[in-house]
This record gives sequence, C-alpha cells and structure tokens, in this order.
Amino acid sequence: MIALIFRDLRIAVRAGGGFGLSLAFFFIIVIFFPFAIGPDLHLLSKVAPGTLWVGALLACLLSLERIFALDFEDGTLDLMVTSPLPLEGVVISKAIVHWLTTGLPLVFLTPFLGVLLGLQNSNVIFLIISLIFGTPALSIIGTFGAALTAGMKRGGLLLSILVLPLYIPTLIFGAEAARRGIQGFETQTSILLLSGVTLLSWAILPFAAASVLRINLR
Amino acid sequence: MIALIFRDLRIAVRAGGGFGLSLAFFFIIVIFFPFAIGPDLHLLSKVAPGTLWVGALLACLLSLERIFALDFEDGTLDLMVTSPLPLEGVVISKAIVHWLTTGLPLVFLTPFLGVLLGLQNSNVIFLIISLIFGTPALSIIGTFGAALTAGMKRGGLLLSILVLPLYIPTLIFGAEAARRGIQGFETQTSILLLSGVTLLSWAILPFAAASVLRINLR
Amino acid sequence: MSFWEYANPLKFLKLSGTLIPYFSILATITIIAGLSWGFFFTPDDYKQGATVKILYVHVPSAFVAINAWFMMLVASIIWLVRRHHVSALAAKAAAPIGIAMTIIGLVTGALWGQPMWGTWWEWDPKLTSFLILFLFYLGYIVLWAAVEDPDTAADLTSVLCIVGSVFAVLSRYATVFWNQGLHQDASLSIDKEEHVADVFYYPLIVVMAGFVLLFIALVLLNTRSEIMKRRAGAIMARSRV
Amino acid sequence: MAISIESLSVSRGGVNLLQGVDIELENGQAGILRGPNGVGKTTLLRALAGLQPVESGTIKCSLEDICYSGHADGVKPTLTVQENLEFWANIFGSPSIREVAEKFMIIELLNTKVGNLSAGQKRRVGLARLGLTGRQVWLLDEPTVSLDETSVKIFGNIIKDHLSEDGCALIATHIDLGLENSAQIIDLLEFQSNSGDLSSSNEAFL
Amino acid sequence: MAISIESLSVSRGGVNLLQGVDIELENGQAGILRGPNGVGKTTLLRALAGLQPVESGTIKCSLEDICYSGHADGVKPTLTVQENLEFWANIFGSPSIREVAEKFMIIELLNTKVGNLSAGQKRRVGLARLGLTGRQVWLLDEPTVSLDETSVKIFGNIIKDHLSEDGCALIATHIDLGLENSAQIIDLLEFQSNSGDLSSSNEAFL
Ligand code: HEM
Ligand SMILES: Nc1ncnc2c1ncn2[C@@H]1O[C@H](COP(=O)(O)OP(=O)(O)OP(=O)(O)O)[C@@H](O)[C@H]1O
Ligand SMILES: Nc1ncnc2c1ncn2[C@@H]1O[C@H](COP(=O)(O)OP(=O)(O)OP(=O)(O)O)[C@@H](O)[C@H]1O
Ligand SMILES: [Mg+2]
Ligand SMILES: [Mg+2]
Repeated sequence: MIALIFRDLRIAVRAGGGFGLSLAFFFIIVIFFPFAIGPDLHLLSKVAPGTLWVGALLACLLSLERIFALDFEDGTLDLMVTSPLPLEGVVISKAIVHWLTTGLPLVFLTPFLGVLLGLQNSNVIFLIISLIFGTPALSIIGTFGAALTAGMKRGGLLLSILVLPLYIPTLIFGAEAARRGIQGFETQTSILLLSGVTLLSWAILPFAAASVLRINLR
Repeated sequence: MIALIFRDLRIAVRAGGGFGLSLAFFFIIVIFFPFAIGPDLHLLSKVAPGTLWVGALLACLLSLERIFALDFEDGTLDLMVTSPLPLEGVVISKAIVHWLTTGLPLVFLTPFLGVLLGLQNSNVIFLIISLIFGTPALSIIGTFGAALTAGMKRGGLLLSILVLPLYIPTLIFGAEAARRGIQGFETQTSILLLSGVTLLSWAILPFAAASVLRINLR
Repeated sequence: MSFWEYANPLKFLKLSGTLIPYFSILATITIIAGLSWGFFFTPDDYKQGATVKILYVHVPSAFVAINAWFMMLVASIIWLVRRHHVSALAAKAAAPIGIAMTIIGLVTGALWGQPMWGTWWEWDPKLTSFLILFLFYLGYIVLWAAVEDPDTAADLTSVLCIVGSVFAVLSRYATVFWNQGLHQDASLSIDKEEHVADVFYYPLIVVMAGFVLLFIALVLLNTRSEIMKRRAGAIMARSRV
Repeated sequence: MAISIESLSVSRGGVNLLQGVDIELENGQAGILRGPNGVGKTTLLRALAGLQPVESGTIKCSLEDICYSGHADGVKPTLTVQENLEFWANIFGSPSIREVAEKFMIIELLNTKVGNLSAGQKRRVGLARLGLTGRQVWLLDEPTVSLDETSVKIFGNIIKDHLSEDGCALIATHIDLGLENSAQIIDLLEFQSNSGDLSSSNEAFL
Repeated sequence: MAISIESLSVSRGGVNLLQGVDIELENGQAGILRGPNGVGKTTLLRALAGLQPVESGTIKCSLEDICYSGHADGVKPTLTVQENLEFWANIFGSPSIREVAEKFMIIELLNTKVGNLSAGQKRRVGLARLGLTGRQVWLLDEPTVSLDETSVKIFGNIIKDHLSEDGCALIATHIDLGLENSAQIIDLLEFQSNSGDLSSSNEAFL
C-alpha cells in the first residue's frame, strides 16, 4: 500500500500528472463567480461560503477521473488485482492520494479566495475547518464513483452525475457549518454531522468500491 | 464533413456516448447552489442568472474532453489528417456536434431551473436569449482547448484551466445581458457584444485549432 | 414449490402474462373510482378551494415514487445475493416508472404550490429531498444505460442502489437540518385529522391503492419487456456465432 | 508448480466460447495456446488469472502462484523504467531490479521515461515484471507483440530458464518462440463450443 | 505510383535517429523495413505520412497518394464494423464496403460492435480501411500484430494484389509476410545515425 501511495504521489507531481491543476481550477472557478453574479461585494460575501464549497467540490470532481481510468487503460489494474495487494487497500491508497493532492491543498488556498469574495479574515477559519472535515469524504465518495466508471472511456461526465448526488450531505453540512460560523451561530452540531458523514463514507465505501472494481474488470 | 458530423452524432447517442449527460450535469450543478448558499429564495433569485450561466459553462466544459481525445487515442485523428478532409472542416464539424449535443439542449432546460431558483417566468426569456447567443462561442472555444490538449491522457483538468480564461468575455457579456434584462434595463448592447464574441470565435478559432492539432500529432 | 421458482425468466413470463390484465383492470377501476369520488363528491376545502383536489394525484404519485426506490433496493439486494436475473431486471424496470412518478409529484406539487404558497417552488426539506430522490433515480438510470454487458450493469447498478440509499437517507436528514420548512407533514400518520380531513382522506386511500396497483402492473409489464429484450439478445448472440 | 484444468468452460459477451478444456501442465513444462483470432485465447487466460468468472469446470492452481500478462503492459508512461519496475518489485516484495533488467535487456533504458520508448522497448519493460513477481505459473497473452527477432529469441530463452527452475508457463501466441519442441501445443479449436451455445446467464432466458 | 526518398534524416524526442535514408520504390514494388526495436521504423513512416516533420532530405511522393496505418486502428468501439467502414468510405469517396469486407474476412462481423471484437479481429477491421482509400502508396507499421497465421497469409496476398495493380507498399514488420522474395528489404540499422547526433532544433543550442 505504501508503495502504491508513493508511486501515485510521484505520478501526480510529474509533468502531466495533474498536481496543482485542481488547485488552479478551484482558483479560477471561484473567481468566475464575481464575473457571473456581478461585482457587488456585499452580495458576494453572502454567497462566499457556498461558492467556495461548490468550487472545492468541483475541483475534487474533475480530478476523480484519473483515479482508476489510467490504471485501467494501461492494464495496471488487471495486474494489481492479481497481485498480493488487497483491492480494498488499493482503493484506500487511491483515496488518500486524491485527498493529499486535491482536498488538502484546497484548504490552503481558501484564505486568499475568501479575501477576493469579501469574507472577513476572522471568518475564513470556519471555512477552513469545514473543508478539513469535509474533503476526505469527497475523496472517498469520489473514489467509489471512479471505481464505478473505471471501465468507461472518458467517463468523466457520467462519473460526475453518479457522484454529485452522493456529495449532497457533505455539501449541505459543510456549507451549513461555514455559514453558521460566519453568522455567529454555534457550529458544533454541523461539524459533528459532517464528521459523521466522513467517517461513515470511509467505513463502507472502500468495500463497495473494491467490489465494483472487480465487476468492472471482468 | 457531413459524414463526420453524422458519425459523431451517432457515437454521441450510443451507449456511453454521453448525450444527455451534460444536460443532467447542468441540472444537478445548478440545484447544488441552493444547498451551498442556503434555501433563501430571495437571495437565490438574485444570483440566479449568474448561477445558470456558470452551470451552462461547466456543463460545456465537462463535455469538451471527448471532442478530440478519443479520436486521438484510437488513431482516428492520425488517419483523418492524412485523409482528403481539411482539418479545419474536422474542427468545425466537431464544434457543431458539441453545440448540438450540449449547448442547444441546455437552453431548453433553463426555464425549469429558473423556477427552482425563484426566477419570475417573464424573466427567464432573457436567460434563454443570452444562452442561445452565447453557447456557440463556448463550443468553438472549447474545441480549440480540446485541440490544445488532444495529446494528453486524461487532460480534462488542464483543458478546463486553459479554456476557462477564454470563456471570460462570453460569461461576462452573457451574464450581464441576462442580469440587465431581469432588472429591466436595455440589453441590446450586451447581446450585440455577446454575438460579436461568438462570431469572432467562429471566424478565427477553427484555423487556430487545426494548426494546434497538427502540432499535437507530431 | 418455492417462491423463487418465479425467478426463472420463463416462469415469470408466464405468470406475469396472466397477472398483468387483472392488475391493470383493478388499477383502472380503483383509480377512476377514487378520483371521481375525490373530484365530484367531496366539498372544496374552505381554505384551498378546488385546488385541494390536486391532492389526489400529488400524494399517491409521491408515495409510489418513494416506495419504488425501496422496491429497487430490495430487488438489487436479491440480485446480488441470489443472482436471479428477474430480480435485477425488475429493479431496472421500476426505475423509469419511479422517475416518472417523481416528476408527476414534482409537477403537481409545483402546480399546487402556486395557489397555496404563492410560489412554484420552495426549498423546503420534503420538497428538496424529493428533488434529491429524482437525482438518485437519474444516476441509476444513466448507469444502466451506460454499461453494455447486462450482468455487469446489473451488478454495478445494484451496488449503486445500495450505496445511494444510504446517502439518500443522509440527504434527507441533511435537508431537515438545513431548513425547517412549510410542507404538509405526513397525512397518513395517527393524528391524521390534524392534517387532512376525513372527507378527503378516504378517497385518497382509494386512489393510493389504485396507484400502487398501477405501479405493480407497470413494473410487471416493463420487466416482461426487459426479459424479452434479453431473450432477443440471447437469440441474436446464438445466431451470430 | 503445476496447473491443471479440467473440463473448463468459458464465455465472453454472453456466448460460450470454449468447452471442456483440459490442460495439464507439470513443473517445468510450457503450454502453447494456438487458435485463430477470436477463438478465445485471451478469454481463457483471463479466466485462469481470476479476472473473469468461469462457467463451469475446475482449475487446480492457487491464484497466489499465477502471474498474468495481457495485451496491455501495465506500465506508467510518465515514470521511468526503473520507477515502474521498483513499484512492482515493492508490491511483490522482490529485491533486485538490476538482475531482471539485465535479463530483459532494458538496462540502458532504466532512466528513460516509458512514454518515450518505442513499441517493442515498452513491451520488454512490461515483460520484465514477470521476473519480479517470483511467481511460478506464467500466463502470457501474445507476449512477443512488437518485439524484434533477437528479443523474441532472448525472451524464448528466458522462458526456458523459468521452466528449468520448475516454473511453468501457458502462452497464447501466433508466432514461434523456439519452445515448440519441448512444449505442449494446445489447439483451442478442439475445444470450441458448438456455435449457438450461450453462457449460463443467457441460457436462463431461453 | 512510386515513392522515392533521398538522404532523409528523421529525429524523435530531440535525438536524430536515422540519417541519409535512401529508398526507391517503383510501381508494383514493396519495401520491407527491418531493424531492431527502437531503431526508428515508426518514426520514419510517420514522417513519410506527413505526420511529423523531417530534418532534411526529400520525399518524392504526393501526400494525396499516401495511406498510413499505424499501431492504432482508428476504429470506434461503440460503432459496428459496418458503420466504421462506411465512415471511412464516405471520407475517401469510395463506394463499396462489401467487397473490401470480403477481402479482409470480416464479412460476418459487419454487424458486430468493434468493442466486442478480439484483438486480431479488430486489427483486420483497421486494415480493411486500406482497401477503402483507393490510394496507391501504403505505409504500414506492423500491420500483422495479433493476426493469426491464416490472416497473415491472406493479408500477404492482399498486398500482392495491391502491388499487381501498380500500387506500392512500405511495411515495417518483424515477421514474415510471404513477400520477402520479391520485395526490397531495407535494413534501417544501416542508416542509424551515430549516437549523439541531435536533431536540428537541439543542435541550435550547442
Ligand atoms: C413542488 C412542490 C411539492 C413537492 C415536490 C411535494 C412533494 C411531496 C412528497 C415527497 C410527499 C410525500 C409523500 C409521502 O411521503 O407519501 C408529499 C405529500 C404531500 N404533499 Fe406535497 N409536495 C409539493 C407541494 C405541495 C403543496 C403545495 C401542498 C399543499 C399544501 C402539498 C401537500 C401535500 C400533502 C397533503 C401530502 C400528503 C402528506 C403525506 O402523505 O405524507 N404538497 N408531497
Ligand atoms: N466485450 C466483449 N463482448 C462480447 N464479445 C466479446 C467481447 N470481447 C471479445 N468478444 C468475443 O469473444 C471472442 C473471443 O475473444 P478473445 O479476445 O478471447 O479472442 P482471442 O483468441 O484472444 O483472439 P486474438 O487472437 O484475436 O487475440 C471473439 O469472437 C470476440 O468477438
Ligand atoms: N515521444 C518520444 N520522445 C522521445 N523519444 C522517443 C519518443 N518516442 C519514441 N522515442 C524514441 O525514439 C526511438 C525510435 O522509436 P520508434 O517508435 O520509431 O521505433 P521503432 O523502430 O518503431 O521500434 P519498434 O519496433 O519497437 O516499434 C526509440 O529509441 C524511442 O526510445
Ligand atoms: Mg487475444
Ligand atoms: Mg514501432
């Protein structure tokens, strides 16, 4: 598993590996909102937590396709299944790498984007916390979706449609936590619920994803 | 060219071809905004035109990758370049198919999504007009981006980052037109500017895309 | 003779062939009876006027839409555990009916909402989770359409259905937490008088029974056609070799 | 390590391809699968590797001893040859890459990115993985595609070495590997099922 | 239609691979490119097909007469064989698919989706395109990969037919096509440039 994690991290940071791209995408898509909504900072700051959450979600989404499709195409997945590594371990490694290369970096970018959207500095902390607790769920759910569509050529769009509904609880609790924090309400419940979703996803989805992968390889 | 258009349309409507998926994606992504922003219909209706435009843009974006990448991978593009068909014709056909399968259908879904975001019925018309004039530009610009990244495996994310900045003028004029219409201002100027962007894109980008494709094939 | 015998496609074809006419006739009669009772023999509501009669389409369709998903869940589990083809195809067959009922529920709700709340749509938890259900149906159907090998498709969609159910329940709680809304509470609960008066209640029960019968008839019909399609595919495969 | 298959039946896309396949390979023996395009060589090998369910029949061989190599090479174009091999060595817990690289004649390519290799060079890297697994039963699907004549010969020798170390190999190939004298030739046409036989999942509908 | 190449030099990835390549093929003649993996056969053929720039040298042959077929087949897995061929027939303006399909032994596969074909069957579909183009100069890069022995023979005959109709063909292959007696064998090792030669774009920096 460690070998797999290191290999995937190495591929990610190589040219064409896509590290940093999801970050750039996050950045661009968030600064698109002012263009679309108009330059009213007051309105923008009201929708800022939601915008940042949707941006993070989309950045995660777009990087999902790479998770298994490349390994499927070049035959690595076939070989991995016949190797001593359990497939659940493969899924978990993939999800960890996805989080390390996508979810985690997003968190670091959030403060800067918060400023662009007119968020108060003191409020950005709520966004960061909600993203830290929420993005791992996005990664493992996404890995499950990637496993579902591993066999398809350019299944990116299909993948999005399958994964997005599964993202709803995470999005709702996450954005709610950030919004409540910014409006000065207590955030404990939403953070707890958000962590609950994350834990539940990590508990059940590796098995579902592994079984789906096996089906896709036949 | 006609043969190419028909073949691509046929592939699009086949299983796994992705027709309708960008529509579904548009639908889902637009109803994600309320989850992120909160259920306040008044606030939602204020950001509705922007949200719909960003949604349309993303739906276009996600379907771009298929345009050339599949043809590149299975060698069709190599063969097409050595065939009697001019490469500019290939690019134009691809852009037309993309618009027919993505841009145009989006327009029909807009009224329903407008309702969900609390837009008045009479106002939806502005959105529809702005989308009709704007989405062709999204298709041809996207085709150019797809040509740029044709050689890359799973270049979807990179493609997005290259294309999004090029989408800015379309987005600004399009969203502006819709917003002005809804607020009761005159929209003629923005619609004119929007059409200008569209025409300009269709005039120059086929050549740029064709030359870029040739480079990518070496 | 065990119930599982009908998991044999051929036996199922035979049985469903005899059952479908009965179910369709029963469904037609109950729905017509219930609707005419509801439309012509109940008073207009003092507050809602004649629009209250949308109830007779809205509630049954919403009810069937939700329970169709349950049926698909059960059928999917049966397929994964016992690998009866009919079960997988029944799940596949139920999905379009489920999504159609969801759309009917949404549209009638919206039509009702306009006079009642003065808006077509409100992001209220019940409505929202209903809309989310629509998305889950959509994903399920799209996945069936995208995978070519029927057994692979059945496996994948079954897993999606199970995982989806977990997340659908989570979404339901999430929407409640997110917004306390203005939608009617369950009318069929014990303290029903509080919500829907008896005059409306009895015909509603009849129409709901009719919708359930209709759903069964449609699922049987659709499953049959799915089985026939597989059969045709098998015959084609045989002739091709 | 031996592999023994008894009255195996495999299907693809709902059609039964092969029926009653009996193959018995002993330690140190190679089997060569022959048959025209589309007879089911790939399908059979994938079924043996556990990548695809079988219709009926028994396979006596632990999955832990099997090493499968298919049409695709399973190497990453953006990593160097060395990195690719290191990864598989890690997964299979085998120590030395250099030795294997020498055997497969890719020692000078170790620091090249796989994406920059020619078709045949890439294939050699893919095959080198076989040496890293330390597994005894090799299932090879057209291993010599794109290889030049010398490479084919060298690969034939590698297989002979493997056999002499009590391994065994089942190889689907259309060309001569130089093993033909000692190996068991299995013509899959013999086992082709009658046209019209369907897989059990399709049979259920008739 | 003939092709004539004079002192051609081609590079790949910044390194000069072949230098001073002279090939002269007359109508009705075939040339067979030989050479170990990585010598530059694919690179040379792509350069001739106009898919890649050449460093120096002249190619006397109109691009309009050239038909290239590479490692990939250029067929769509979700379309049937017939639909795939129809598309190319349309592009090249040639009328009859059936004849070509018969020649390449894919007549029974016409209504099958390409995604459901075996490796060799798919290759045959890819090659069938050659017959549809109506072009005279065939540039083939390992055309027989995955083909079984009978198919290889039949393909050899197809090439002979093409030659007898005054076409010509330049083929990179590692295996025997049955043309070896009449064809011109070109060993690319002769033209290999000294290791260390760089492409002109890299030279500029020295
Ligand atoms: C687009 C808008 C609407 C949607 C999507 C919607 C959706 C639903 C759903 C999902 C149910 C649950 C059915 C069940 O649990 O069995 C339901 C029941 C019901 N709805 Fe609506 N509804 C909408 C608008 C309305 C409006 C405007 C009214 C009238 C005030 C209304 C009155 C009811 C009643 C009385 C029930 C029965 C309660 C029950 O059986 O649970 N709905 N609706
Ligand atoms: N995904 C699929 N769906 C349906 N049928 C398939 C599928 N893949 C392969 N087939 C069919 O199964 C048969 C066996 O294919 P297989 O790949 O095992 O042949 P093969 O013996 O390896 O041939 P080759 O020598 O060409 O590689 C072929 O006739 C093919 O048409
Ligand atoms: N994209 C690339 N970048 C850099 N070098 C490359 C690239 N592609 C190929 N090469 C190198 O160019 C050389 C020639 O490759 P080419 O594919 O032409 O060989 P080939 O003669 O076709 O070999 P084979 O018989 O294996 O197909 C090889 O040594 C290879 O390492
Ligand atoms: Mg094969
Ligand atoms: Mg080559």
